[in-house]
Amino acid sequence: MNAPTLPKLDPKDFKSDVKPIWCPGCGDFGVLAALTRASAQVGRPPEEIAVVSGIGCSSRLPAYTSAYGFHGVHGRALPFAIGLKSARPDIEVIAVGGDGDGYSIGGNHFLHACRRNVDLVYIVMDNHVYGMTKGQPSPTTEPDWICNIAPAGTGLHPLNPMTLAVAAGANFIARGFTGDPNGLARLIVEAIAWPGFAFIEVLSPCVTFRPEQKDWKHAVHAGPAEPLSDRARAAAVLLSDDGFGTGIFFKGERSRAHPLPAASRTMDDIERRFAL
Amino acid sequence: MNAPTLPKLDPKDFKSDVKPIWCPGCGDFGVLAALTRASAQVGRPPEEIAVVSGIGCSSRLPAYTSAYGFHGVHGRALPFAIGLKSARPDIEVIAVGGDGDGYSIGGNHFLHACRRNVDLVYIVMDNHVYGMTKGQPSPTTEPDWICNIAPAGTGLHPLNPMTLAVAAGANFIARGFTGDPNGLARLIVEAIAWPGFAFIEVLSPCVTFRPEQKDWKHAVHAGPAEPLSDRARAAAVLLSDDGFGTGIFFKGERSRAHPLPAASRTMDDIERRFAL
Amino acid sequence: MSRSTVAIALAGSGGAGVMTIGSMLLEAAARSGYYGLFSRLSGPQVRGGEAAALLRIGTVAVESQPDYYDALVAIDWGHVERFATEIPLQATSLIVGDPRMGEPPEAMLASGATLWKLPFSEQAATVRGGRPNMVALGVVSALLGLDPDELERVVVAKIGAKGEAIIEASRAALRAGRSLPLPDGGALALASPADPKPRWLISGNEAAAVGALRGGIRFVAGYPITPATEVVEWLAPVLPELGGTLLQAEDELAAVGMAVGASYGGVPAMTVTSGPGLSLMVETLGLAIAAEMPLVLIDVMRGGPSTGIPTKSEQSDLNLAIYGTHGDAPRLVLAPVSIADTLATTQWSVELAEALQVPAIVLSDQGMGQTRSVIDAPALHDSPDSRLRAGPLEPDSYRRYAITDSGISPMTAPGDAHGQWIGDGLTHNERGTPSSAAKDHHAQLAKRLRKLESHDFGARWAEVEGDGEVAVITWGSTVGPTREAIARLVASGHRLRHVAIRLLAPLQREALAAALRGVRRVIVVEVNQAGQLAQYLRATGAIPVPVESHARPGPLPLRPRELVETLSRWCSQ
Amino acid sequence: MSRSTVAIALAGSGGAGVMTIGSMLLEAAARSGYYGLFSRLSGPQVRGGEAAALLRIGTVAVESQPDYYDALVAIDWGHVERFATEIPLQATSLIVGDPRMGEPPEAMLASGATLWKLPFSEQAATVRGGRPNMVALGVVSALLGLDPDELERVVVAKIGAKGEAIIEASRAALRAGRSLPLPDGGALALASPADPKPRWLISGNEAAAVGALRGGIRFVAGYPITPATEVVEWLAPVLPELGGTLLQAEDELAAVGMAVGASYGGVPAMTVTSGPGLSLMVETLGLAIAAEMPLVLIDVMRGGPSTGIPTKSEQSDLNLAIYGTHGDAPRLVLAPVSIADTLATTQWSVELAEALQVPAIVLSDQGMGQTRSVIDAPALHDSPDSRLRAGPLEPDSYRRYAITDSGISPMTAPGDAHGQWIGDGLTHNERGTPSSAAKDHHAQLAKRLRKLESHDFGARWAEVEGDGEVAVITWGSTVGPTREAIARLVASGHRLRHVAIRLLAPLQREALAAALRGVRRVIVVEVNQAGQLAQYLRATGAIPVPVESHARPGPLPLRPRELVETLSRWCSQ
Ligand SMILES: Cc1ncc(C[n+]2csc(CCOP(=O)(O)OP(=O)(O)O)c2C)c(N)n1
Ligand SMILES: Cc1ncc(C[n+]2csc(CCOP(=O)(O)OP(=O)(O)O)c2C)c(N)n1
Ligand code: SF4
Ligand code: SF4
Ligand SMILES: [Mg+2]
Ligand SMILES: [Mg+2]
Repeated sequence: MNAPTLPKLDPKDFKSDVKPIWCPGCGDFGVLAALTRASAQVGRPPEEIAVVSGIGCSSRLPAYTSAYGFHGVHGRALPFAIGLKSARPDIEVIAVGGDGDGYSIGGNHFLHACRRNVDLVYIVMDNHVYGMTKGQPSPTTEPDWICNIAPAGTGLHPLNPMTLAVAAGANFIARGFTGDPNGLARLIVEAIAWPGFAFIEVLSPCVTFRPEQKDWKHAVHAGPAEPLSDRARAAAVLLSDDGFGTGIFFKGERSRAHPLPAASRTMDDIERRFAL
Repeated sequence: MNAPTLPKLDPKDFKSDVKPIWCPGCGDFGVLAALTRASAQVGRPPEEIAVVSGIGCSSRLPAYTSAYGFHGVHGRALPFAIGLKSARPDIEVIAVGGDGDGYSIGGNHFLHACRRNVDLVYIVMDNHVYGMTKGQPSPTTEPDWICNIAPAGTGLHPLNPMTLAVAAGANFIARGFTGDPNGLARLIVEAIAWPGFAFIEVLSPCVTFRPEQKDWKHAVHAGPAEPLSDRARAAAVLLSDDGFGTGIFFKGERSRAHPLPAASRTMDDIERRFAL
Repeated sequence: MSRSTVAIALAGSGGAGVMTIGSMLLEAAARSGYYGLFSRLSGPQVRGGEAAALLRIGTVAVESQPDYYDALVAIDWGHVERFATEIPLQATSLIVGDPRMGEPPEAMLASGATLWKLPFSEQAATVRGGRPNMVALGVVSALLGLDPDELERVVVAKIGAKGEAIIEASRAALRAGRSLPLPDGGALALASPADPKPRWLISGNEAAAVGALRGGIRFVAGYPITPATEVVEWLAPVLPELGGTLLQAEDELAAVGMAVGASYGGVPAMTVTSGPGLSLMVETLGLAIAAEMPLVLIDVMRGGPSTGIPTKSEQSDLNLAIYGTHGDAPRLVLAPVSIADTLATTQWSVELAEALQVPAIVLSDQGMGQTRSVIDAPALHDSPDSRLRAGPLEPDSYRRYAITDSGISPMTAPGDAHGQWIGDGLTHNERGTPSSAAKDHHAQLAKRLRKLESHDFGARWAEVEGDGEVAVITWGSTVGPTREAIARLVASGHRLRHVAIRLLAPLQREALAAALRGVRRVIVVEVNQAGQLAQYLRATGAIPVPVESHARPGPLPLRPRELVETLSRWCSQ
Repeated sequence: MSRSTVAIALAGSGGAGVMTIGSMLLEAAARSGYYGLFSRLSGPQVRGGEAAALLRIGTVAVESQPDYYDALVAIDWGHVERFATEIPLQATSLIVGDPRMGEPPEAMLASGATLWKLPFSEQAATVRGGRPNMVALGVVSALLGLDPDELERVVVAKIGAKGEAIIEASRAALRAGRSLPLPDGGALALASPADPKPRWLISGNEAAAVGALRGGIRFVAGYPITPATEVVEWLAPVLPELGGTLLQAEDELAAVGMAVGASYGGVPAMTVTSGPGLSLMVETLGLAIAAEMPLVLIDVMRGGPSTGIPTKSEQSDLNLAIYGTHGDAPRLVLAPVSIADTLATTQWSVELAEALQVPAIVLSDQGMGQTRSVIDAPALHDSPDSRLRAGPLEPDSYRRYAITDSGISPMTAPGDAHGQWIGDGLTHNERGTPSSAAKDHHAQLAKRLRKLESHDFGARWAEVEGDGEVAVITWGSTVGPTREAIARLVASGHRLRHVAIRLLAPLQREALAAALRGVRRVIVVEVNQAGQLAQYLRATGAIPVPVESHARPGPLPLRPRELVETLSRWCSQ
């Protein structure tokens, strides 16, 4: 795949000329930076990459890359990514989006993508809020966060997406922080290399609706020294985790989904069964 | 609620005269028996109970009871149940359905019902197959089970619904077996009594499309002696579970959702803010 | 006198084996050179319960359910009365039953049909391992005058795997049946078939699957739903053999999303569902329309609304197919005019979806999808790739949504150098970049409408037959019975035109006007409550005379006699 | 000469504070006795970027965007050119800007408007803590001749919480603005308002929320979506105060499901969304129709299809509202004819949904929903419970879907003894038990149609105004501009009728025919591509003359002058 004649790639080869609509200081800039750096490192040209997303501030990311891609409907990035990767296993498929897109309306596809273990990377820019619709709680929002739609807080148990991923069968699970785009880029490179469904939860502050998240830079710390490979242990670790450890938490043993089979029969063959 | 003048209730008070469409020997008969027994034990009359479901063989259950209820659309039993219970906290709401209904198309509502922790009981009749549509794999189907739509098996990681429930915040998690309707009835009674969202996964054989499940009666065994109350430990136990232990696995500390607030203002009051 | 068509219903409890003998009978008739239809009835139980095999066999192609059954043959009478409205009988019909198995239901005897009692079970008992259904098959084959050797060959082929003893028992039971006295002296004997052309035995659902493959579909995602599941189940083992992929999705939202993803990858893609699934898919359908993604969506319609009657037929999803999704979102909607046509129409849908970069919805229904039919073998022909693919590109030159006269813009796929584009459901400019400018919104909306309105769909938009100043318009599964009704009316001196519309959207206004030139009155025949096609035709303003409607809901199929009555009354108004 | 209406656009970069002064201006005008509209423009950025406050103020109720803005006042010119099509100017308009902040865009100067340069920033700098936007507010208030004391009271009330120093600075900046020379000698001065009636200042989204509460809604589930979120956000603190419940669902599938569940519990229930959410809801909408569940669904329409233009208006969800879901599924569809009417129409929708046991879809749009308007205070009146509740019941007697003449069957709720029933989307009999019998299917379909078709909706189905042999039909947000256009045409000697349809489905065919009696020509005006209402009216066959259509997509609002041109040309054809 990596034609040896390819010129060396630079992160800026993976940036488009479309100006992000993001607020100045939005965490998602860091993810864009990390993704373009990781892509340059992986070494496949932009036309062999597809970045697909749902709807939300974070889901605007594909247009800011020079790759192929799709900005679809809210919550459905993963089915699109799975269809694309299954039909075109030769393309590097990266799904991206927000916590609302991925864990609220898209929660079911997330579970089933973990089970299905198609060889793609899913990056969630988690800011514990719906940014695009101007500040409602997402599944990862703290139960006591006050906003217009939940004037007394939601009172709900925040979702623990990494635990769900390990329980549902994801094959690579990591947490990154947009304040450290190089670290995040390294996670993305490893996720691409690892077979099966790789999930990266990224702490990506919303400076507009959750300005207190600017403090996340003080809260993050190194996660596990070594990724776990036992699901039960990983689940227990993740359930008692403080939510700010970064690094790779889990690497599973599931193998890469099979490439497309070559055609082995003709239509003529197949239709013969109907002939009288 | 339990008016002392109520005549003693009998399981048959909770049965309707509608003849089940189920195949002879279907596991779901045992769930119906358990539910009517449990209802009689709880002691609330049928008109104070609502049994709601989605679509599938198992989801036909509401009409076979004499309670209120709803046989809605595929996968949406839980939103309906949550809306009903939130609007009418005085009614006992029991959601029922199958593994396809609850974990495939309805998977997202399952996750979010666990988080939301509304005080209701959710009973899934898991037969590891889509019975109603005549034999396709569900999320809990073994990866090597052969059928028309998956002639080489799905190869997919089966979902572990009880682990998901514990990770997502369910407050009561148990497994029952339809071959033991009395044991199952006891679980249902406890689930009703426990505050918050109570989830009962029921092994309920499909004798028609999974005849080998008749052997489940030999596989089931007693589960944990005492329910756990620590989510991380419960998740680890459930992830290494063989899938056949019955009993209560987890009881959480989350409290019952608040009853409806009493009206504290009038419309007149509220509208005043618009007046110039 | 021998007949050119005969209709037989075989009934009994689940387990009595009526479906088995029904399919043997059809296959034997087919191999003897006849055409035919075979559909199934069953009770509400998931498995078991009452069942009936409905057959219509003829010397020429059969495309409609019969007016009446010439014979109802029951192995036993357990709850067969529940089928009374679905197995209409008349005074000339025959009810054949085993007196040991009880009395035929009142509702059925009320037709005045002749009751002929035959000892199926007793006769079966004379053979070791003999079963009453095989005895009944012997009786029926004799009634129809089918070649006993052909029938035995079919029986042997179908149960061959079960071993010699069972084959022998079946053969003997069959003969025992044939030896019973014929009830009515050969009144049901079929005329000899014409010289048989090469033919296929296929269901509408299978025909849709084959048509999709011929059209080039190599990716399918679906979620099980009655009565569409078989399309996907049939494709499951076949697609990998053709280098394609099939995924069972977690729900219909995912299924349609996966198909759009594969289509973005450059691979013709399809999803298959029934009404409830189509309802769930309309959001992503709108995305595919806005982002101009080729996509085929088969809807095998059933009784609606909501869960409705999953196992029975209706034509009530037309509104949703044409109007489903928010915003202005023109798309292709097609309906096969017969089971045989399901293959060609599905194939054409793939070609059109690819050529026009738009979703094509194919409306089949339970009746067409789950009925097995003998059809003339379709010539083998695979469609060429009709997607307009961009040639080699200069850097920074590609505009995915370039405004063109045709409304069609060349398309790239991942891997094509310098062809990168980001699909988007947001209003966008020619490059695909989001824009909320009125000029971009108008230009792209107009482009998407233009590519549909200006395409030359040729003559395949409809089947236009007959002449006269009154016209009947039909679609889908109402075409067959209407054809038959019109043939009878014409035979009795009426003059009627028949327009069976295959391409429902975009409506071919000019071609339709031409087909109706000189017509004074128009009636639209369909199986739904609202008269959905009639309303749609009125909405378009394409029909110069007032559009009248003969519409009634399912689940009963339209029968020619119902139409003969309606149309002859209508013609003489 | 003073004017009865004036239109002002205030523009600048995000942070310049144009929205603040826009809302102060509107409130000061309102408190001085004027009517007015206030809407907002902003760039594609999530926050910040260019912004504009659009105001129209008048001595009588204002229900339409203006033809042109009389003045565009810019604090600075950062990307204001992007609003060129949304802030139309003409030669008589005034562009007011601060020369220090750059030059006005060419696109805007091309209108021929007079440029008046004022040193907002310099003037602001003369006041400690003074801001240019307050200076501009002073200028504009002087231009319009607004009472300075009223304005100061509003300013003080709005920024009171920020402390005395800021209040003082604002006041001083305001006065500094008022002291600048007026550019055109009072040409924009407003006439004195009539004696003010009690009035409200409210947005369409708020009016919908209040109408729902008045109608009796006590359960709301929603999922955030622009431009509908504010309805739910406004209700969030209020519903618990009224003993009700509000849930933010995980998606729209859940939101509508929760609402149906609450409605089953006997509590009037609602969900609120925009196009993409409505697309996701149509499966459960069909369930609610089949199971006869009262339900209110508000769709605040935006540009479509797909994600479209989320922040701008269009009337393109009509098709989906009328036809969305598989199967035959008649429902109520209503559209308010003005922002003020949003309250009453939503309230009526609750009454109708409850009385007819069917979902009612209320079609608002971004323009109506997010525009703040000064309206006459609606009289306080809460709706009575209109659900037909079953009285005390005998055991085993209750038939939930009893066939009645009206099509309405008494309903019970959990807790009612002997009233148990199982709601079902499967075709069912009178008890609610699943049935696939044609007679049950036909009877229940007919019942559900009958209850809608035979209900007496009275005179509220539409606003019918004027006479003449030509008629204009409108709905929703096209009503206001059409009214204004017709008034002008009538003033110039034309005779036109105007029918603004509030109840879109079921269409009141007889009342509509009566309203159009004697009419020779009919044109339907709407903001979508296909002419969706025109097509629907044709489909119903209710209009005796050919239905003509003036339709064009959003996102630009319809302005009276566009219609005056179209209609005067049309009238003289
Ligand atoms: C079907 C549908 N429902 C709702 C919306 C409105 N919507 C757009 S983005 C969004 C949430 C975004 O939150 P998240 O995914 O966390 O992204 P963020 O903006 O925080 O990056 C919602 C609810 C939509 N576009 N489509
Ligand atoms: C939207 C929608 N999609 C698909 C179906 C078809 N369908 C009916 S039941 C069912 C699966 C049932 O499986 P499960 O929930 O496990 O129930 P079981 O029959 O096994 O008890 C499916 C796919 C449907 N009714 N609606
Ligand atoms: S609103 Fe929040 S998430 Fe959205 S762009 Fe701004 S900072 Fe980022
Ligand atoms: S098909 Fe299976 S699940 Fe359905 S009724 Fe029969 S045994 Fe039960
Ligand atoms: Mg977010
Ligand atoms: Mg199941």
